[in-house]
Amino acid sequence: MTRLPTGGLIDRTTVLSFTFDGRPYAGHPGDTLASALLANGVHRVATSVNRGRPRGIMAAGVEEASALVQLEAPFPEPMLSATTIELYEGLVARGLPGRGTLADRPDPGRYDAMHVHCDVLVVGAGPAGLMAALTAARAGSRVALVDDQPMVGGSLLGTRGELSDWSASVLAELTSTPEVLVLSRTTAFGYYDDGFVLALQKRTDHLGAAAPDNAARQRIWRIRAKQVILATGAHERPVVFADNDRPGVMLAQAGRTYLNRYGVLAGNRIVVFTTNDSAYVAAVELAEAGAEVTVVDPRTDLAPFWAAECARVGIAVRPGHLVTGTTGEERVTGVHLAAYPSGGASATVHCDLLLVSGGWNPTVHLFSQAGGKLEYDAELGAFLPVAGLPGAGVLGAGVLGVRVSGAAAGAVSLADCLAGGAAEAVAALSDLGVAARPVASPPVGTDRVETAGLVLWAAPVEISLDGSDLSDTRFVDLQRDATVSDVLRATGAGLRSVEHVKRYTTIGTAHDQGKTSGLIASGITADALGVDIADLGTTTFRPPYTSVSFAALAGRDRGAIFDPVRVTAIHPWHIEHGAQFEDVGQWKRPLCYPRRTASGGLEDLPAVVARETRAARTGVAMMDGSTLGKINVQGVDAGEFLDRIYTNIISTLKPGFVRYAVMCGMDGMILDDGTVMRVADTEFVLTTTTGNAAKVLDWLEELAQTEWPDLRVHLTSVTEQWATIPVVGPLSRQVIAAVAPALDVSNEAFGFMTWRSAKIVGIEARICRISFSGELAYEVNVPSWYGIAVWQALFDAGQPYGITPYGTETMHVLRAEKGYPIIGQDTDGTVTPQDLGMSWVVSKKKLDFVGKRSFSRTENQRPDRKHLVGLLPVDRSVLLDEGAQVLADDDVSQLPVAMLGHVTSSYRSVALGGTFGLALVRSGRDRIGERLFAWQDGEVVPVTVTGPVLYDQEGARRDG
Amino acid sequence: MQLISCPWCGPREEAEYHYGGQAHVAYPHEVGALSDADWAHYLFFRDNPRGPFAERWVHAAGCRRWFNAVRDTGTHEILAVYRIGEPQPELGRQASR
Amino acid sequence: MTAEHVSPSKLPMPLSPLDGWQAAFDALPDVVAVSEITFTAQLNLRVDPSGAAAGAVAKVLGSALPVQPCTSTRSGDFLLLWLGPDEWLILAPEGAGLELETALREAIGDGPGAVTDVSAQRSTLALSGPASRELLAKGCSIDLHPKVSPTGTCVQTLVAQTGIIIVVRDETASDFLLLVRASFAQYFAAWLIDAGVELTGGC
Amino acid sequence: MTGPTAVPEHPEFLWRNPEPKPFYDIVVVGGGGHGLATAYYLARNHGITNVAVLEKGWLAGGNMARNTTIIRSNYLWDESSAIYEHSLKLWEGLEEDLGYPILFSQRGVLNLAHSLQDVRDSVRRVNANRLNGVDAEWVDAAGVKELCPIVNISPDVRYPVLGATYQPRGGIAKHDYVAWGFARRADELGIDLIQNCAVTGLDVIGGKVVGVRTTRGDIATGKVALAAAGHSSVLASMVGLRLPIQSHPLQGLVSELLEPVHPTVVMSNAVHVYVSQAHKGELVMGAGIDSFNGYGQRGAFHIIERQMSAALELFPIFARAHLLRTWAGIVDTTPDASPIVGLTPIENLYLNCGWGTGGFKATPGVGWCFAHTVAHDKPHPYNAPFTLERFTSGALVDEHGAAAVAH
Repeated sequence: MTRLPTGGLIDRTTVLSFTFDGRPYAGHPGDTLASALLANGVHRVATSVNRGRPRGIMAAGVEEASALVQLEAPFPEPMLSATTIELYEGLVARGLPGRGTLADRPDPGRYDAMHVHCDVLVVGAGPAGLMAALTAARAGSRVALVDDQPMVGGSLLGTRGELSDWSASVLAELTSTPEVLVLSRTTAFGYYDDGFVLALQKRTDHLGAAAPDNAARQRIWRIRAKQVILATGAHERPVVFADNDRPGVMLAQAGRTYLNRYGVLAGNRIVVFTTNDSAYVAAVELAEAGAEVTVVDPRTDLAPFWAAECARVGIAVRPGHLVTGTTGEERVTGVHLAAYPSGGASATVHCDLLLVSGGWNPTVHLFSQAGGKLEYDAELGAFLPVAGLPGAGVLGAGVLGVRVSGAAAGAVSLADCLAGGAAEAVAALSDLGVAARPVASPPVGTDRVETAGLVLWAAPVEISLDGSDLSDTRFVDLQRDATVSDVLRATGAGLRSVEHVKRYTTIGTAHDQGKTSGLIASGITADALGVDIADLGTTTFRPPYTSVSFAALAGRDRGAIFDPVRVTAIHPWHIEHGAQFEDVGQWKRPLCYPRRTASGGLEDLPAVVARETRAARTGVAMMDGSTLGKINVQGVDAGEFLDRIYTNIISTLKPGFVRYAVMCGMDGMILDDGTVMRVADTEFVLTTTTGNAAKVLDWLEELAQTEWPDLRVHLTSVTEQWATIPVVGPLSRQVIAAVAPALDVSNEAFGFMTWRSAKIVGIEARICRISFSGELAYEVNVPSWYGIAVWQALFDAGQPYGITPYGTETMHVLRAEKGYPIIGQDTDGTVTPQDLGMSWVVSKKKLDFVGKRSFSRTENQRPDRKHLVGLLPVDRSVLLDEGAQVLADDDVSQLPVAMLGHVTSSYRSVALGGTFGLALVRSGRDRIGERLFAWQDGEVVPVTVTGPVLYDQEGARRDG
Repeated sequence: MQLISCPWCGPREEAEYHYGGQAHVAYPHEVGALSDADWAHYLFFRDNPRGPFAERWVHAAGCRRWFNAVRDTGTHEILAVYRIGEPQPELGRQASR
Repeated sequence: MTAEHVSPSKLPMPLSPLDGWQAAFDALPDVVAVSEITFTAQLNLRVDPSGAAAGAVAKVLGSALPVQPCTSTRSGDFLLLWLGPDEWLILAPEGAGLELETALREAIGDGPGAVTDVSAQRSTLALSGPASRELLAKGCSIDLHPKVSPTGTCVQTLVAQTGIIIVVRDETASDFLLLVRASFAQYFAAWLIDAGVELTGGC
Repeated sequence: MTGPTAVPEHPEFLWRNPEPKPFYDIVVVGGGGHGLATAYYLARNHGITNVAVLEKGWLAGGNMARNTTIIRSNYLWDESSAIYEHSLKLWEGLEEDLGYPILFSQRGVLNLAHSLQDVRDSVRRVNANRLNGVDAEWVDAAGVKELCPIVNISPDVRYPVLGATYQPRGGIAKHDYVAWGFARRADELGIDLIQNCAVTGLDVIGGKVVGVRTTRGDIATGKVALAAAGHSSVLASMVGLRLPIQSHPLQGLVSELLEPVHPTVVMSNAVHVYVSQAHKGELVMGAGIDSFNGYGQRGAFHIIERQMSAALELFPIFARAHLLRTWAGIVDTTPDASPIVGLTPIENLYLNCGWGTGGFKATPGVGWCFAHTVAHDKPHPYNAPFTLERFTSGALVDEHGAAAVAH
């Protein structure tokens, strides 16, 4: 065991059992999986993806590039970093050989999202972030502070309790301040436009199987901030050398964090290889904890303070040296040293832990995503934010700014981080017009950074590599098994851009997205090309900063509430009466109402449709047409407006009358059709097709507001205001007469294409004599609160006549028998009214209307455009496929075959005594009577071309 | 997600709006007199600059009003919003990067 | 029951879009209360607020129309919601719609404007309780903080996948009116109930 | 390299990095897939090698680096299926032709249908494809499940899968490998690939283009071929040419490496998802186009969130897969969702743009045809219908109206 008897921010009173790679272990609350494994002496946790090399734990946070695991319990989750999994009772995990495994069963977890608004968002609750948040909170601002750890403190958590009392007091003050939201276990993973930051909160993962069922496991916080302060710290970066991937090779700060935060001494004989002063504190603390420590530092001008400290605790220091390689298999057993810069191997030092520090990379991901500019700092060997992004300003939204403070801005000392956090908050508040004073920094000791660090990407190589050496073990990207040689191969191949090198080598594309490898790859590339890394730059910092599960992003928009189910007022009746439904856009519409058959089964669709159509053609039937879009149009210019919209004239329509109308787009193609009812001189009600309701209203509003603002016309959606019930069939008059005794339903008094007001069961109804079936029909419109009552009344009144409810399929058959097109089925956005044979609906008198000019284009004038025609299979028992292609010839031996068009609608018809179809066919109206062939899935069906109207061509039935 | 300022309702999330393309493309007078080419240009040809672009939006989920905006298509930053009928404001800005 | 048995004097029972949902609303945690307010009269009013008819309209309504965007005005039994620069939604007591529609149409006369009965177009929900803002924040991007959205605020926006009108009836009681198109009402109700599975009352 | 996720190594040498010469017979503007393929076929098919490809950034760093690599040819209209099928046939021999492991994997493409109208449109397209010599079949929901067992075909979901069109010869390829394969061959044949070279102007004298101004100096040339995808409008505007094109962000995303679960390519227009599992094991997905014009190479996050919801409706087992990286490209869309490939009103200036979401799959096909167009000053029969003039005559090739299948 490597757990020390005391120390750390873990709860030693509670023991958590967990399983890793099939073996049982124990840890404590406060542990990560990584710290618990190290406490149990487990260093090797994974296997590299391509080369099968043992891999261990190299970090203590999200920058981990090596220790990838698969969670198995309580629920499988692929590819997580062991350093970011909080330990819980019953955790089962295994090390990954590069690829994760998805569960084969549904995820029982809940996920949700929450919007939050604030004046100041602080990302990162380290010293800079705490100071920024406190400064903003004391100024009375609305503050959100997010941090990915379960407790605040950031880098302080890896120290021997530095400022821990202060951190606790700041947290206490923040959480007790109104208008301050502190979110722990929350990673801000993306900056989007205008102060919009997305953050993922892991809310119950640390509870394991004990997580409450009703709690969202993870939550996406959608944070809209006026000012964003990024106090995201920095990631230590390694130095690349041979066999730098062995378990037991770790970042220096990670070694210190495991010691101080988790009470784990990760090795007993430790080599600390550093190019800068920051790792010395780790060396000293580890030595004081009982380890035998050797420091290897390529610099020769060592800081006197640290030299003295090392001497004090018995650390051997090897200045002017560096690590060029390691030994060991499952765990590092020793390091090779060489003199620097002269080269030449000098010694091998035995060890069981190698800590490495090559300097620090400020965490600039969010800043870069916000559009912030980065500049290379040669002294730090890192890209730093040039300045904040103040005042990008959304109109009317207040000032929006993005600032960076603390180590993310390149601050090195704790004192600078603290002061910087407060200063950035003051500046941010000032941009918001809030005068604030920085809160006072807590007292800290003098930071012991005395000597400039050495920027070193990779240890020089002992042997010359020609760039194709597959035995190279100097890993730049551990997860991708990509080495220095790979980078050199890329530059040798002619590549000059870091983006190309990234793609050639795959460096930076793995789970860690190159947090520790990206800059090093740039550095090695720059050196190889002999250019300045400042000019070469880095690859892009794409969101998300850390990986986010698909389910978290989907949130609650899943299953039953994935997308709205729109229903009509009469919907409960349809359910009660066994309707089968069809999705039409977001609506559920009854497709048909199957009945029980004598044998106890359900009628199949052809049987239902035969029964329903027969009722409509010979008796009476009714359907729920409420999904039709309805638009109330009012204003003295309403008629003029509609004249411009529709292809036919509307203004001549008289109150009390109804007209069928077609509208086109500017391109002259049919957009929609429906009826126009004139309610009064200055008031109309239009209907649209179900699927186009929103589109048509938007289109009319666009024209009314932007093209013709001079017209006095107002549009209001009344789609849900009215329940619409067509009552169809030769006996429909009797039914209407029964429910509306005061209404004269005679053809003379209530003619075709007129409408009347009448009371039905006491409810004011608008009844239109319109027909989409060719039969005598009435369309009953009532306020939708009374939809079911009136439907029921009609149903009851129709019982003596065998009234039959019908669905969309029967509706389609009835209209197709009459050659009435369905927009979107018989048209596809390339069809004009003339193509449908509906020139009669296109006004010749009107000077202009939407789409008119397009009719005279060359293409519209072609005689061989496709026309809507009817098709009768020669064998009337054969049902054409909707979508069958129409051919002039049945010889299809030579591909490609010229196609004349396609079957748009096809049904079995009781009324027609067989099957029939509608089709769009090139020069179709000139081919009436011809024999053509429908080709469907290899079958050739001979058909005869007819006009589109196949039933009651003389229109004798509409008046009953 | 962008914030777009409706001239009436103020800043709202982009999801509340529908995009309407280039602004100030008037329906031509006397369309019957237009050549096919001129009509095609009205129908299908729109500016597509990188940089400031006067365009139309409608606050579809809000007040349903159409309005105009000048937005930098390179940075997505909205430089001005103005109501239908108001002239396009002069902007001293240069095109984006 | 057949048609001839219906007494003409007795109107059938109207059904609201969320008929049958109250039990599910009642099962929500105590930190929110949701109920459907049924059968209020609702009129969509279009009028030029600076035009001649505006005064006559104000007389009918007992109050000037709110012209500040995203606000509402209470006038006796009427609630006047700003929907657009020349558009309002008037909420009136059950049964008052026809009379009010007639009066408003008279007030507008031949001038520009429109009055449309939309009583059944939307379902109206009352939402209150300490967690009501948290509940809405799960799907709504509007800042409903009392300082930003005080009593009287009326916004049209999106909650999850549906359009909505949110009226702040009482900022301190966290009391909201929510109006959703009737065909979306059951979706929205299902969404609310699902959102209520985990409510803390905090946030 | 070995291991389950290993993909073939790139070659030891890719291309030179030449300085621009003062004159080229042909300058291709845009070093993406289309530009590189055009250059390659100019040399290979027409023997024209005094050619420069000018790229403002790094080769194939635009949409070529940002697409979801789906390859198929099952478009509705004759004109579209002809050029895409020509392309698919070239894909089938491309690895050999280029001598580069482009990892073309003909794993089949499924386009799901979720409504009865989807079914009609799908059947229509399948029949048209077959009569055009394009492999296509209609499969029912059970058939979908057989081809891709992880698709949820339960009838109880919001938009049940009613079936799909299936093109067995469709699939995916590895985009960098494709672009680099063209680039390497073009370079070998003597074509200069010039990076970090932005075009700042086009010199036109007497209605003829004669030169290109660039950030790396002026270049005289006999012909200019524009192949700059989302940036075409900006380039065309340099010579006062207006295009019926709007540039929009289109986002894509990728997951971590996962054990194989998804053997094919699934696209669903109704719920706006298309997804495949790439060679190393990552799930690659695309979303819908952002509505607004934008050159910012970033889109709105709610598009991604909505796409994840849709993906989980179809593939519940993706719940705990992780989003690793998102990005956006700039797609140039036309009013009829078909490209513009051909001559322009300016002599010796040629245009290839407007591919919307279809550009990657067309790469070899359009390279072939565009090279022909430039070399002969006359469209190849396959791109002859895709003129700029069609917007005037009305002879559109309306792919979105008809088939409603993007990407």
